[in-house]
Amino acid sequence: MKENVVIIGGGVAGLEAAKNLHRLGYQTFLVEKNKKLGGHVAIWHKLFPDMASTKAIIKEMVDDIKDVTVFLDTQVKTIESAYGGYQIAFSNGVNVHAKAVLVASGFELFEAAKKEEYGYGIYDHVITNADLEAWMNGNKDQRIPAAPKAIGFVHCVGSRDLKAGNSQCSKVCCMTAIKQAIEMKERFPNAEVYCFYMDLRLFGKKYEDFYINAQRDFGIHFVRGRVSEVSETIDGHLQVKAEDTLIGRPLKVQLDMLVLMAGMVANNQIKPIVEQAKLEIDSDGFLKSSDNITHIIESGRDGIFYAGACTGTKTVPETVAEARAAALAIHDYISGL
Amino acid sequence: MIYEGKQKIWSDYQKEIPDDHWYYVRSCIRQNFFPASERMFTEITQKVLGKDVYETPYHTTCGGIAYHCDTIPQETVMTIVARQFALMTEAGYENYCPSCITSFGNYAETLETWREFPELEAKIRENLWKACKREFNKPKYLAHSSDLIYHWREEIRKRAKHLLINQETGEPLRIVEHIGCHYSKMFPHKGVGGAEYPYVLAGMVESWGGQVIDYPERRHCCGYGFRQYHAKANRGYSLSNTHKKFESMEPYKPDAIITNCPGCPYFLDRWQYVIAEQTGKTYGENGYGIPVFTYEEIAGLVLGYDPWDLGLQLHQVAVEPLLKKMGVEYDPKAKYLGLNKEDLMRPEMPNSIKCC
Amino acid sequence: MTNYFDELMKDYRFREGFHTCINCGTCTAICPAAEFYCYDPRKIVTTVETRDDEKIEALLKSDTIWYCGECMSCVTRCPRKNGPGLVIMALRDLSIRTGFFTESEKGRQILPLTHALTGNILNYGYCVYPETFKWDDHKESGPVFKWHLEHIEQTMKRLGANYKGKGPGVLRKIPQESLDEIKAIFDVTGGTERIKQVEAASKKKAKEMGLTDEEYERRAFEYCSDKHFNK
Amino acid sequence: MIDRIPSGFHPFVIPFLVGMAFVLLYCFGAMIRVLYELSWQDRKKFFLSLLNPKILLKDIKDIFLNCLIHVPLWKRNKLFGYMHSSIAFGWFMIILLGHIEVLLFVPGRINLFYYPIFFNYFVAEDDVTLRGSLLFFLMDFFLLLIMSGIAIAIFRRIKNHVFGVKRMARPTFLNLVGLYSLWAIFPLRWLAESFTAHISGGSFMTIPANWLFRQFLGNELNMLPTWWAYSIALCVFMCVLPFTRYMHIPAEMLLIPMRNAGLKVRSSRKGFARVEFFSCPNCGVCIDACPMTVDNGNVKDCTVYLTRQLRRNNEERIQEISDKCLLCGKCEALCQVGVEGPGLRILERARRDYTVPFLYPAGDKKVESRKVLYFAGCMTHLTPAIGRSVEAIMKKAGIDFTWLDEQGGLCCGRPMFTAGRIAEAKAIVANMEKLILESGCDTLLVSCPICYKMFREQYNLPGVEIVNYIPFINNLINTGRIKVEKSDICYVYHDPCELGRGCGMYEEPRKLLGRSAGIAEAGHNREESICCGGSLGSLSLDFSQRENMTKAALNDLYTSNADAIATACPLCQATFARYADRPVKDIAEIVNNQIL
Amino acid sequence: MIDFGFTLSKSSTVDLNKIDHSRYDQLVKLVPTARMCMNCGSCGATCTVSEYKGMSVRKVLYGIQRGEDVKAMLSSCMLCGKCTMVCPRGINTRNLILNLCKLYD
Repeated sequence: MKENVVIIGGGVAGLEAAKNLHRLGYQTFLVEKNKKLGGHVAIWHKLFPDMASTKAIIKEMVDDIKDVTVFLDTQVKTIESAYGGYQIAFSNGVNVHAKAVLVASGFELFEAAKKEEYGYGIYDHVITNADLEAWMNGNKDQRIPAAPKAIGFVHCVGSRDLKAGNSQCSKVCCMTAIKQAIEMKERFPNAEVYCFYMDLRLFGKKYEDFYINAQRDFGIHFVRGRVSEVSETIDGHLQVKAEDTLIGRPLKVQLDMLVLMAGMVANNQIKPIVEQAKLEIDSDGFLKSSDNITHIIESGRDGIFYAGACTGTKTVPETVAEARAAALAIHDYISGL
Repeated sequence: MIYEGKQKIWSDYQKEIPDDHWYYVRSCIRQNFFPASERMFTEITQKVLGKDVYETPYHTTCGGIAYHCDTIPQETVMTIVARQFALMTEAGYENYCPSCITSFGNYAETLETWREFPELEAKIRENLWKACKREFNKPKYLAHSSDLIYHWREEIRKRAKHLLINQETGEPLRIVEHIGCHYSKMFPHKGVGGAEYPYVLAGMVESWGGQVIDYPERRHCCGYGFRQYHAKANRGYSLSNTHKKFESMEPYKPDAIITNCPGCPYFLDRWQYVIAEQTGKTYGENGYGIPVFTYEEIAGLVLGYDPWDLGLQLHQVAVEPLLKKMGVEYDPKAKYLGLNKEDLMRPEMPNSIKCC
Repeated sequence: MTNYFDELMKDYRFREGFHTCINCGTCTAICPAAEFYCYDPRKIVTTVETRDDEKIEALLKSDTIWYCGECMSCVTRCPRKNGPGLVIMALRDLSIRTGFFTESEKGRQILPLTHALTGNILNYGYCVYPETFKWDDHKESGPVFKWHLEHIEQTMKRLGANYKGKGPGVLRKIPQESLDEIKAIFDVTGGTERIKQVEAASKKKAKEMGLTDEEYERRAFEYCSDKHFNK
Repeated sequence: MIDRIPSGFHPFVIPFLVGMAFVLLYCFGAMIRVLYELSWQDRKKFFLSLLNPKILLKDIKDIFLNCLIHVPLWKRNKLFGYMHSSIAFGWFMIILLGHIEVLLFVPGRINLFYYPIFFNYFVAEDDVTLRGSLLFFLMDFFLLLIMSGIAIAIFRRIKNHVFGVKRMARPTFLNLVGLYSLWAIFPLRWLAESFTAHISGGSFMTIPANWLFRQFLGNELNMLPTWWAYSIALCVFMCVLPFTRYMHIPAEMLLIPMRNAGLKVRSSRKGFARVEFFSCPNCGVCIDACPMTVDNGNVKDCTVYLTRQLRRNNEERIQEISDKCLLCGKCEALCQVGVEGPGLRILERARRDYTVPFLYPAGDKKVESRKVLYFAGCMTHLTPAIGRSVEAIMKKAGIDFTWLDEQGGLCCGRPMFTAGRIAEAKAIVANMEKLILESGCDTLLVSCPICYKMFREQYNLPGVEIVNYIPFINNLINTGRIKVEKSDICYVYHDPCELGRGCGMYEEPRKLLGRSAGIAEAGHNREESICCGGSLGSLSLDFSQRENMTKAALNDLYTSNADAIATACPLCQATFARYADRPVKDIAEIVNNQIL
Repeated sequence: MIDFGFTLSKSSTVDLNKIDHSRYDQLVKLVPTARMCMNCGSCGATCTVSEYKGMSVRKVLYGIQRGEDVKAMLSSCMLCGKCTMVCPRGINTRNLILNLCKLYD
C-alpha cells in the first residue's frame, strides 16, 4: 500500500491530478465542498477553442477517477503538519494522514454586484458569463428575453480594476465574451451584439480566429471602451454608457440584455487552510508559488503542491497540464527524488 | 428593477450619524436662493426635534465655489476650512454639519487630503495661526444636513401632517431624487447609500410615503459646473445637462423632484423655465413644470408648514400642483405677500411655463 | 518654470488624481462636459502622461482644460483610481500661475470669475451675494427672482432670514473681524497674490487684444464662440 | 468552260445572298455608327489618313499580314498561326480564285454576286486546259488548306492544351452556331464540288471524291442538296456573324486603319473602343496571359470577357471585370489584335460617379533648389531600402540632389489615374508639376516605375528631364562616377509590369544588374513577365485573392534556380517579400552594396 | 422671446440606436473585408495624407459606424494604396475608400 495523498478541490485540476496520482499508485482522497464534481467548468456549456461539450469532458474525467476516494459536500476542517506529512480532518469526520497535499481549490467568480454601476442584481436583464453558460446548459433564466434584439457583453468586470480590488487581467474573459457573443448571435441571428472591451487579449491557440469570425461572419460590434454605467429605461431596456475611445466621444446604446464578464478572483474559502498550513498569499490575492516561472506548482512548503487557478487565472488546458505536472511532482516528492 | 438588490447596496453604505450636538454651517447659494430652507432646517432640528444644532455668526463661506471656479488656491480654501473647524472647536463641538454639498465635498476632500499628506495639514495649521491666531481640531463626524434629516426621517414621519401620497388616487407620489455630485461621487463611503444608488433622499421619500423614481440619467450632474454657470458664456453647458436629465425623466411623469444640493434645485427649477422659454417644452402636467424642492421644503410640507413660510414662492416652477396632490392647504393670495401681509406686487408671469 | 510635469506633481490634487491611465474611457462616458463640448477628459490625462512639456504647454493655453465642471463624476468610476477632474484642477492652477490662461477664450473667464467670487468673499464673506447678483446678467433666474431682488428686504424678512442683520441666521452680516480674518488668510495663503496675478496677466492680454479692461472682462464673461461645440 | 445553267441562277443561292446582304448591311451600319461616335477631330484624322498613300499602304499591308496571314499568331504559336491563316488566307484565296475563274471563263457573269462562290455548279467543262487545271488545282489546294485548318480547329476543341493556349473563352450558343456553320462551309463546298466535278471539272480533292461518290450515289440527284447545304451554311454563318466573335473579321479591317490613323480610345463604350471590342476574336490568349487566372480562378474577368460584356452592355459584369484587373498589361502585350484591356478598364472606371470630391491635401509647399530632384514615391516608404540605396549611390557619385517626398511631393497621381478618377489624377499632376517646376531642378529622378510611367505619360515638365533610376545609375557607371564590383550571388530579374510593358524598359535593368551580380531569367520574362499580384491596378481583388497570384509569379521566378530575386519596383518587392523563400532585392540595393 | 445669452448645445454622445447604418451596410456588401478592421491604426500610420488632413482609413471606417462626418478625410485620399499593403487583416482599404466616395449623396 502506497502513501495517502489529499487533493483539495474537485474541479478539473483536482480530477486530472486524482486520475494521475491514482494511476501512480497512491491512495488518493479527493475532497470537494460542493455536491458535484467539475467545479466552475461543470457550469459551463462549451469550451473554446474546440467548442467541446463540457458535459462530455467532465463525464470522462469523473469516469477516470472511479476508484479514487471522493468526499463530496466536504471541507477540510483542520490541517496540521505531522510525522513527515499532514494530518487532515474533514468535515465528514474522516481523518487522513497524507504524505502530500495538492491544493486545487481554484478561483471564485468575481461578484458582479460589486460593480454597482452595472446593476447586476438590480436591473432585470443583467446577467454574468456564468449565468449565460448555465442558461445555455438548459437552466431557465427570466433575465434573458425570449428574442433579444440587442445584446451587450462587458469585458473586464472585476478585472483590471483597482477599485474592485483586482488589478489583474482574468485572461479568459475576452475569449469567453467572443465565444458567447458568437453563440448568442447563432441563437439570435437578428440581434445586434456589442462587445465593450478595453483591450482584446486573445492570446491562445485559435483565439484570434474567433475574433475574426465574430467580426467577419457574425458582424459582432466591438466598442473600445469600458462601460461606465448601466441604467434601466422605463420600458425595461438597459441604457449602457461608455466612451468610444477610438473616436473619443461618449457613446450610449439601449440593449435588451447585458452579460457581465465576471473575472476570476482568489478563492477566499481556503483562507483557513492557508493559515493552518502556513501558506503564503501573493500580492494578487492568489496562493503564492515558490516562483511564478518554473515552480508555479510548488508552495514552498514541503509536501504541499498547487494546481490550477488557485495560483492565478488559468485556462482549462493550462489547469489540466498543471494538474498532471503536480501529480508527477508529488510522485517525485514522495519517492524522495 | 429589483428593489432587493438596491437594499443590499444601501446596507453596505451606512454611515455613522450621531444623534445630537451638531455644529451647523450655512451655504452661500442656499441662503441666496432658498433662504427659508436653511431656516426650516434649524426650525425642524431645534424646535420640532429638539436637537442641539449650533450656529455661530462668525462663520463664513467655505470658499468652495470660488475654489471650484479655480479663483483661489487650494491652500486658501483649506485655510478657510481650517478656520471654520477652529470656530467649531472653540464652540466645543466635534460633529460638523454643512448645509452645502460643495462644502461637504470640500470638507471631505480637505480631511482626506490631510490624512494622505499630513505635511499639508501642518502647513495649513501654520497658515491659520499666522492669519487668525486660531487652532482647531478636526471634526469627529462630518455629515451633510440632508444626512441629519435622513437620520431623523422617521421622527419627522411620526409628526407628519401630510404624506407624499396623492390624496385623490391614494397612490404614492412619484418623486425623482437628485443628489449633489460632491455628496458621494468623490468618496462613496461618505454618503448614505454610496455613489451609485444614494439612499439619503430616497430614504426620506420612502419614509414619508412617496415612491422613488429611478430613471436612466438619474446619477448625472444638473450641470452647475461652477464656472460653467458663473461665466454667462458657459451657461449653455449647464442648461444642456439639465435638459438631458428632464428628457430622461419625462416618461416617468414625476410629481416632484427632491434635491440635497444648493445649486441643483435652483438649476433644475430655473432651467425648466429657460427650456420652456426657448423651446416651448414643459415637463409637468398641463403646461406646468415639474416642481423642484429641497429636502427641508419637503420635510416642511410633510410637517404641515405653510408653503409660503417654506419659501416656495421663490420657485419659478409652480409648486401648487404638488401641494394640491398632497392635500396641502394654502392661500394662493398670500403667495407674494410680505411678512405683515403687505402687498409686494406680483412677479411677472413667464411666457411658456404655467405659473400661479 | 521649465518642467510643467514636475510643477504639476507639486500639486496635491494632481498627486491624488494622477496615476496610470488605462485609456478605458469610463471618465469620458459619463462626463457632462464631454457630452456638450468638444472634449475628452481621458485625452487630457493621456496628454499629461506623455510628460511632454510642449504638449502640456499647449494644454495650458487651450480651451480644453476649462470645459470641466468639476462635478468629479469621473472620480467615482475610474478603475485605476485616477481623478481626471483633479488633474484638471491642477492644470488650471498651473495655467493661471504661468499666465497661459489668457491664451484661451475660456481661460480668460478667470478674470470676471475672480472678481465676482473673491470680491464677494472678501467683501461679504459669501461666495454669492444678492447685492452683486445682477438680474440682467442672470435672466435665467426668472421673473420671480427679479421680484425677489426688487423686494429683497421684505421677502427676506418674510422668509425668516436675518438679511444684513447681527447674530446668526440666513444672510446675516458677517462681522468685520471675520472678514478681516478671511483677508488675512488670503494674504497668507497666496489668495491675494493670485488675484493680482490674474489681474496683471489679464491687463496685459487686454492690451494685446486692443480692448479696455472693462471690455475685456465683459467679453470674457459673456462671449462664447461656437468652436467649443459639436457640429 | 461554259455556262451550264442558261439563267445563271438557282434558288439555292438565295440563302447565300440573304446572308451576304445582311452581313454587309450590318457591317456598313456599324461602321457608320462608329464613325458617328468618333469626335470630329478623330473622324477628320481618320479620313485624312485614308488619303495618305503611305498610311493607306500600311493599312493594306497590316490588314493582309494581320487579318489573313495572322503574323502575330505565327509568332506566338506556329500551329495556331497555321490554323488561322490557313482558314483566313485559304478562304480569301478561294474567293479570289473564284473571281478569276469567272473573269476568265464566263466574264459575262462577273456582275452576279454569287457566281464566284457557286462557280462549279453553274459551269460545265467543255475542254481541259492547262490554265483550268491549274486553277482547279489551286482551288482544291486552298480548300485542302482550309480543311486542314478546320481539322486542327476541331482537334483543338477536343484537346486544347496541345496548343499552348490552355483556356479559351466559353463560347455562347450563337458562337457555337457560327463555329459549326464555319466548320461546315468548307466540307460542304468540297462535297458539292465533288458531286459536280464530273461536269464542271476538279482536281486532286474533288475528282477522286467524285469518283468515289459515283460508285454508290446517283450524281445528279445528290448534287443539289449539297449545294443547298453549302449555301445555307454560308447564310447561317453570315447571319450570326455580327453576333459572334467572327465579327472580329470585319471589325479588325476597320481597326487597323483607325489605329494607323493614330486614333486613341477615349471612351470605353463608343467609337474606336467599339471597333476594338468588336475586333476581339475571343482567342483566349489573354486568359492564359492573365495573372489572375492562376488555378483557374477569375477566368471570366479576363479581357476576352470584358469585350464580350461590352458588346452586350452587361453593366454589372463590366463593372466587376473592370474593377478586378491588375492592369499588368500582359493581355494587351500578347493580344493579336491589340485590344487595350487595361486602357478600356481605366476608361470604364472613369465612368463612375463619385459624390465625394477629391481635394488636393497639401497646401503651398516649396522644394529646395537642387540639380536633381529625387522622388521615391509612396510605395517606397514601405521599402525604405530602395530610397536609402538610391540616396547612398547619389552621395557616392557626388550628385547634388534633394528629396521631393520630404518636401510636399505626395503622390504621382498614377493610383488615382488607374482608379479611373482622371480629373482628380490631373489635379494631383498639376500640383506636382508646379512643385517640381518651381524647384528649378533639371532632372527628376524616379525610382518607382509606377510613378515613372505617370511622369512620362501625364506630366508636362518643360526643361526637366524625367529619368528612371536604372538608366541613371547605369549612366553613373558609364561615366565612371561610381564603380561596381560583381557579386557571386545570382539574381533572377523580375520585370515589373509598369517598367517593362509599361515603359518598355527591359534591357537596361538587366545591364545594370549584370554589372553587379549574376543574372538569370524567369520562365516568363520581359513582355511575358508575370505580375507580382500586388498591383494597385486592381480595385476589388482582396489580399487573400492575390496570394496565389504572387505565389505563381514566384514559382515562375524560382524556375531559374537563382539565389535571390531582383526587381525594380517597390510594390513588386514588398509583394514578393511576403511569400518568397529567398531574398527579394531592388536593383538599387544590389548596386549600392557592390559599389567599390 | 427672452435673450438669455446662451442656448442648448448639441450632444456629442454617439447614440448607437439612432445612427443610420445604411451606408456602412452598403459598404460591407461592396467590400466585405471592411468588417475585419481591428483598429490597429497601421493604415493611418503609413498614410501620406494623414500628416496633412488626419486621414486614416481606420477613422473613416469607424467614423461611418458612429455617424461621424468623414467626408473631409475621404476627400484627401490619393488612393496610393499603402494602407492596403500594410493592413494586417488584408482589408481592401483602397477599394473601401473608393466605394465610400460613391456612397455619399
